[in-house]
Amino acid sequence: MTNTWQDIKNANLVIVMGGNAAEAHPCGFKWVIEAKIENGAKLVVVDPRFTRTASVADYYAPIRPGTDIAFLSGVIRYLLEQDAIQHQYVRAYTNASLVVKEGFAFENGLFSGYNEETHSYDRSSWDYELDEQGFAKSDDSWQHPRCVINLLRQHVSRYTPETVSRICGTPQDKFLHICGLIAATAAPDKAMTSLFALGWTQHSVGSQNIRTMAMIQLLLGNIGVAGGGMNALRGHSNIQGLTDVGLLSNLMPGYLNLPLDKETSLDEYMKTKQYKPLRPGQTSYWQNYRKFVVSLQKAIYGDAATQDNNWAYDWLPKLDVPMYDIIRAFEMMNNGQLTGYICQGFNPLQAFPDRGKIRRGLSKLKFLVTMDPLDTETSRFWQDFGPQNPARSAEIQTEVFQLPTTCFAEENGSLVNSARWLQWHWKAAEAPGEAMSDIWIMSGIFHRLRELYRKEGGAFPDPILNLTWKYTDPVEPDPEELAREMNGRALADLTDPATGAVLTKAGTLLDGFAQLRDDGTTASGCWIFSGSFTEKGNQMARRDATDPREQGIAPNWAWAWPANRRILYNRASADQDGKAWNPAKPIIEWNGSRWEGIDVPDYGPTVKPSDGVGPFIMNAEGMGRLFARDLMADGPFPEHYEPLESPVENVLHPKVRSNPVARVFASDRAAFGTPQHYPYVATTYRLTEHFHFWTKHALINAILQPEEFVEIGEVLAKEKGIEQGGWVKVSSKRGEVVCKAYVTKRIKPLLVDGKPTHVIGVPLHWGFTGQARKGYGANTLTPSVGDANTQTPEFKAFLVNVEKTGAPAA
Amino acid sequence: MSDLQSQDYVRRSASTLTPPSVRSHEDEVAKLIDVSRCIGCKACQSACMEWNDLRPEVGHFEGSYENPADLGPSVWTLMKFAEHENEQGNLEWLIRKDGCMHCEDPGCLKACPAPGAIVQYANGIVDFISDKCIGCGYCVKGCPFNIPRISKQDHKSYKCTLCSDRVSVGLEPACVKACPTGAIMFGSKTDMKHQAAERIEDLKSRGFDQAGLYDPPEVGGTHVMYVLHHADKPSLYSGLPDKPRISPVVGAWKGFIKPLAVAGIALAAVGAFFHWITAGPNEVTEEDEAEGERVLREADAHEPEKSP
Amino acid sequence: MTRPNNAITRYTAANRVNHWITALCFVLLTLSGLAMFHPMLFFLSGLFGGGQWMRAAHPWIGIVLMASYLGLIIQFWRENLVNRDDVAWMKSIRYVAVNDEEHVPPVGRNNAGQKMVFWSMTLLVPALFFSGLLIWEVYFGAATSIPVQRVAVLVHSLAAIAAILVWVVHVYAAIWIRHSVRAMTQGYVTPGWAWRHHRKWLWELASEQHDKAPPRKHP
Amino acid sequence: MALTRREFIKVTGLGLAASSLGMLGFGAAGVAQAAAVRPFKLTHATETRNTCTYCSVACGILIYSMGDRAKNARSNIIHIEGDPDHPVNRGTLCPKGTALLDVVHAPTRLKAPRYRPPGGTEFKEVSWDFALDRIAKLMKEDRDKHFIARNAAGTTVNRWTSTGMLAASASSNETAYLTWKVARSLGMVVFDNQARV
Repeated sequence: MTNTWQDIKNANLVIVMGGNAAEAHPCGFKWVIEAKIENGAKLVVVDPRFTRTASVADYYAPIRPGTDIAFLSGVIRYLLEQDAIQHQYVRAYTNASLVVKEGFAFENGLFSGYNEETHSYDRSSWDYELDEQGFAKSDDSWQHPRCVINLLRQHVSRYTPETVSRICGTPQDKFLHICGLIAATAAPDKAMTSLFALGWTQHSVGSQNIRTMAMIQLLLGNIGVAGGGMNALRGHSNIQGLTDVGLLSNLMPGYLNLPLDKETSLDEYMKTKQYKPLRPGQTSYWQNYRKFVVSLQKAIYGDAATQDNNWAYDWLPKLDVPMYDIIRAFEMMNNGQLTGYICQGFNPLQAFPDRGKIRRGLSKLKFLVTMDPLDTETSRFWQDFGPQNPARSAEIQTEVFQLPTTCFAEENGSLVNSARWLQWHWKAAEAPGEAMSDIWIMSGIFHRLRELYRKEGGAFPDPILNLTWKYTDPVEPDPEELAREMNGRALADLTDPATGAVLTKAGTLLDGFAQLRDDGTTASGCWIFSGSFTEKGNQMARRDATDPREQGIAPNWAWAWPANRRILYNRASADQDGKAWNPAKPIIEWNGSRWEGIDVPDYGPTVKPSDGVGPFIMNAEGMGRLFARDLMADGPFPEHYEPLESPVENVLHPKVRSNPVARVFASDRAAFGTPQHYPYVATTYRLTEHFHFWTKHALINAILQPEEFVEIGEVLAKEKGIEQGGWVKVSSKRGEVVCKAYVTKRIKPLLVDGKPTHVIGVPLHWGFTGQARKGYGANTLTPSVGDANTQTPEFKAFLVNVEKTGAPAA
Repeated sequence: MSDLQSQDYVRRSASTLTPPSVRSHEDEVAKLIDVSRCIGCKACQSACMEWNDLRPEVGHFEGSYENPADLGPSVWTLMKFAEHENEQGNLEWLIRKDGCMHCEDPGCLKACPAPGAIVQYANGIVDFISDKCIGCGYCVKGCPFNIPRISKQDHKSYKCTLCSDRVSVGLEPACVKACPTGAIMFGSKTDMKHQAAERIEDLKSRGFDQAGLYDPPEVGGTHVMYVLHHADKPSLYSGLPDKPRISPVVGAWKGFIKPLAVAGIALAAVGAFFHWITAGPNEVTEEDEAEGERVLREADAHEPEKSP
Repeated sequence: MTRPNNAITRYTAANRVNHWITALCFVLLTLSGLAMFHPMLFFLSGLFGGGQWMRAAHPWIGIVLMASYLGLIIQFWRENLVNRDDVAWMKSIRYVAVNDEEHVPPVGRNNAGQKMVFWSMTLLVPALFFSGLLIWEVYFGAATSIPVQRVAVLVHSLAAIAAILVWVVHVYAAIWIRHSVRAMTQGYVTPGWAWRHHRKWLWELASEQHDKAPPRKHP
Repeated sequence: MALTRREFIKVTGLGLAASSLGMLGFGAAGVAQAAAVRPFKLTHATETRNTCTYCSVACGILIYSMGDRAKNARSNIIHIEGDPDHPVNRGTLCPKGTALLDVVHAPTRLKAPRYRPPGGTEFKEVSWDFALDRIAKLMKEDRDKHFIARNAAGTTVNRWTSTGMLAASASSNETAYLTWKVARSLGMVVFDNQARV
């Protein structure tokens, strides 16, 4: 989220698309209701199903799963046609005026540089035309045919209301009504907020779904302002934190990239990181990248990381492929390339696409370790549970360790919420039985390994032997100590380079990442968390809920990264002169000598407005990008591609039907179904009564939604003779689910390219352990397809067939 | 007796005692359910089960999101879902939290034969006092909203207590506290009516001309009220009664028949007594005996061989 | 059992046992029913070990009553068939009330009043039984709709009140007409009793002695 | 109500049973409350502040446990409800959050390490030492066998691709950081979390 949960109440229009906020985030959704009641806001919902969010919406429109880009590109076209954009903002704060290189092109569904063999793009043409000093050329008059705004205008010109309706199945009048509501927020003092979640990410074009809305928000001047922003409603309680701390195959803490094979040295690595400003005078904050990397290495390897060994750069593993994500991991498993797998609080047998493939993969492992408070399906993948898990135990040679862990109530620590707040929590009771904390278990494994390497030697033991482990209790390090390590401290007296005066004494905890150095005198395990645990104490444990002007900032409640900033890009909430676009809800304003307001400025606190420094300080051009340059794998502009499994052709460019650079392994492609056999569009989702596969272990939640079912529209049900609450078999090319049918008015057939298209809803909560009734799990049906940029599986649009069937034998 | 004084009961089932009435200034409480803000998430149901330590059986999918399938002795509140297509052809998903309405004039209390098994506190809460409940099920018949349910385990009647245990220590009910969107609010009845009026105004501005408050006067008003977008048709919301009233059948039974019958029986007994006093017992006289013997003797004479 | 030599059997042992089972059930049901009917009388629940026990026992006693009363119907329905004498008896009810039986036409084994008791109970007991089943929460709580149960409970209470009124009349009559109680406890009446209250019956008995068991046989 | 029964006893120092109090006509409020309204169950429970474990709205919660943390008392969580001070949830919780108690006490909470040998049909309980020793041994065996110090081009890459790990998405940052340190020091690259699903 760029903004806070409470800030949603400042919106004038809330659009929920690509998510179901009321069901997935009820307590955050209260701020939508608050916006409606206190701010007179309207709520618009665009969703294949009439969801519980839609039940309180002012306006609802249906859409075919996987066609959001077409819808949103149509909105962009409408805004540009009607000139309903916030001109001042767009000109000053976005790259609308910058001129794109000659050679950039888009034809027949492909951008320039496509390589058909590797299914990837050479993205060199997707950039600005630079002048002699290396700065991007700009045409403020917007006359240049290759300036971004004109290229965009041209790109979206195909998305007329007729085309949008033809692709999405959304009736034109509903589409245009929503366009009108959105356009109204182009006024400088009006804001729209976009709330989305996995309904946008879980597509082969997931990243571009989000980008398209971000572009709309930039055109409307809604980024950085109160009640605006792009608000990704994240799933798990600390998925933000796990990402922040870099627990992804290609990341290190604080969004630093893990080195690639070709980056043979630290200097080589730095070349592609410390972005030079692309416009004169811009901040381009990533220029500090080296400080973050060196401080991280000092935190991890301590004294063993020295200038001489390049701060232990070689001890970092290097990547030969962009990502070892989950889809690749299970592909490797199926190919016999993985020996062991450790699932810490994770249930891939339920969570990952194509359940059959997951089960087959796990069966090929030599060993599997699960660490969980609950008895997960994954830890019992080898056991026969009937049709819901038809495993042949005797044939499965995997050794399985099921390790019991503590849960939230039994440990101290911090979690990062969707709004980037780090909140500390306290232990309330001991764990049951012999359950132990993940920290204890990870330490236990590590110490044993270290001991083995010390005794026996083995493959490259250096990083293992030199890992810092200076904790008071090495067996189970105190979370507070770990938090301090992430915050970072001075390793030597930090002096002012100009005066030589000591600014920070050696050993002191740092106040923020601005103090980090690249000379090995500072250590910080996660630079963006710097400031969370200072000499003043644990900032994450702060509990002052005071909220100036009740604008939804609460700056002294816990701590938010970066630098306790609550609204990202908040410089953009003020105009070029530093005055708030919306005088009623200013966030920061220029008072003549510095930026002041209710939030920490996302900007140099004393940088004058007249200096012309852009508000998007992490970007090299300092601007919001309507044209993404080479930073997206599948194009600098979003384009509508059909899901990999789709009932129709791509009406825009039949030859390029789906995302040409989506992640698809050959074996997975063979498991795609065709509309002839699988004529209906299915989409998976959560219900508000459950949280993924955990709450079926909680009796109350099992009572509230006890049994697996699918949602089918009345028209299709009638066609297929399916009764309310009757049994159906839903099948894809990958598997079948036998469950009950919820025949509903809330899903209506959509008229797509002249043909009625039926959508089937598949909630995903049931498995074969826990208190609820046994179920097959939605991932029995889903295809193994990854988004081109993030490899997120395409759970939200695929093909199935449905038939009436009898009740299974009890 | 101490019950009556301390708890400020204003009504007590099957009671021959008049509740103390001098403490008349206690604020009445009310729960306001604004269905236009309700997202049907069932947090209220969940909180109710958690706080009150209720765990009904894990059921089945029954063709809607309604789970469990019905209110029950351990299901004190239940979200009800109705898919309604309005005149414009647009879908409205009308979701309503069902449960005890805490009537000002409670039909359950009227019908209850067990003294003190159902009480109404001065704050308006209608509460079932389990140890006094005899499990007859009369409250079920008395309720105009079909709320109380009798347990098959202990044969006692159960329903929402409005978390009287929480309210008595100054907290709001569990469902109210949990409700993520503020669709359930709690406060004095006056404040809740005021809040409702604001909400109704907002709904009217959003095109719901018939928005209104459901506080049915037929049962003297309720301490659980609804803000409805279609207050003209409460029955759209999964059968919320348009005009709830204590059934006239129950009214007759618990109303005039009760005293009339007791009086009638007493009168009959008294009448008999006075008849005894005035007419006296009807004794067999010596003459009767003689006559009787004579008849038998004459009969015997016809059959002398049978005589003893 | 001592009895005078001239005793006439009015009720056989089977008759009496059946009657008193019925009577006991009826009294218990009246007590528990009234306890549940009017709060003033709820104290009667104490006789049953408290409200819950009373509520649980009442329907079971009802079943026994129904079965038992069926026995009474089988045993007594013939002698309670209405005839012309009953009309005449009713016409002279005012003489009945003041014990002036010389002005009351002679009646058979049962007079119209007794028949009315019999037939009203024959109507009321099944009405109570069936309406009772409908409101027997434990087993039939979900069998019918609540509106049906509401009517049932009304029918049940009205029928019960009627039955209690009939019962009051019945009991008082038994006390008022001296030695009636003995007829139902020891089974016999004296010829004088029969002469006074059921003259035709006495005549019948006398005439029937030709082919039937003598009336004075030990009951 | 001025005094609860409990307070009354405390104040007067009388160790009277509830029934005798009632008979004496004292402390009617407390007695009646106990007789009619269910006793408020949190009166002396220990309150601990925490964060809901499910989604990333990160609602503040209050965990109530039995026992005052005295040496001989083992805390048992009896109730969880929303933290009214929390700026986002303001005391509210969703149907999952309100039922957190049931996940803490789920019958399927794991209580001891369990092991399933190759081809086995059942789990058996094992000691922590057995489990961790065996895991470390298996990891080392595989790492020593498959660790890639240099790629085909001879560049130092120091990666281990044949054992992977999925990190928890509900564990704390501190756990995550420690896990990251351990995994990366081993050179592990098949390393992911739940961000996408």
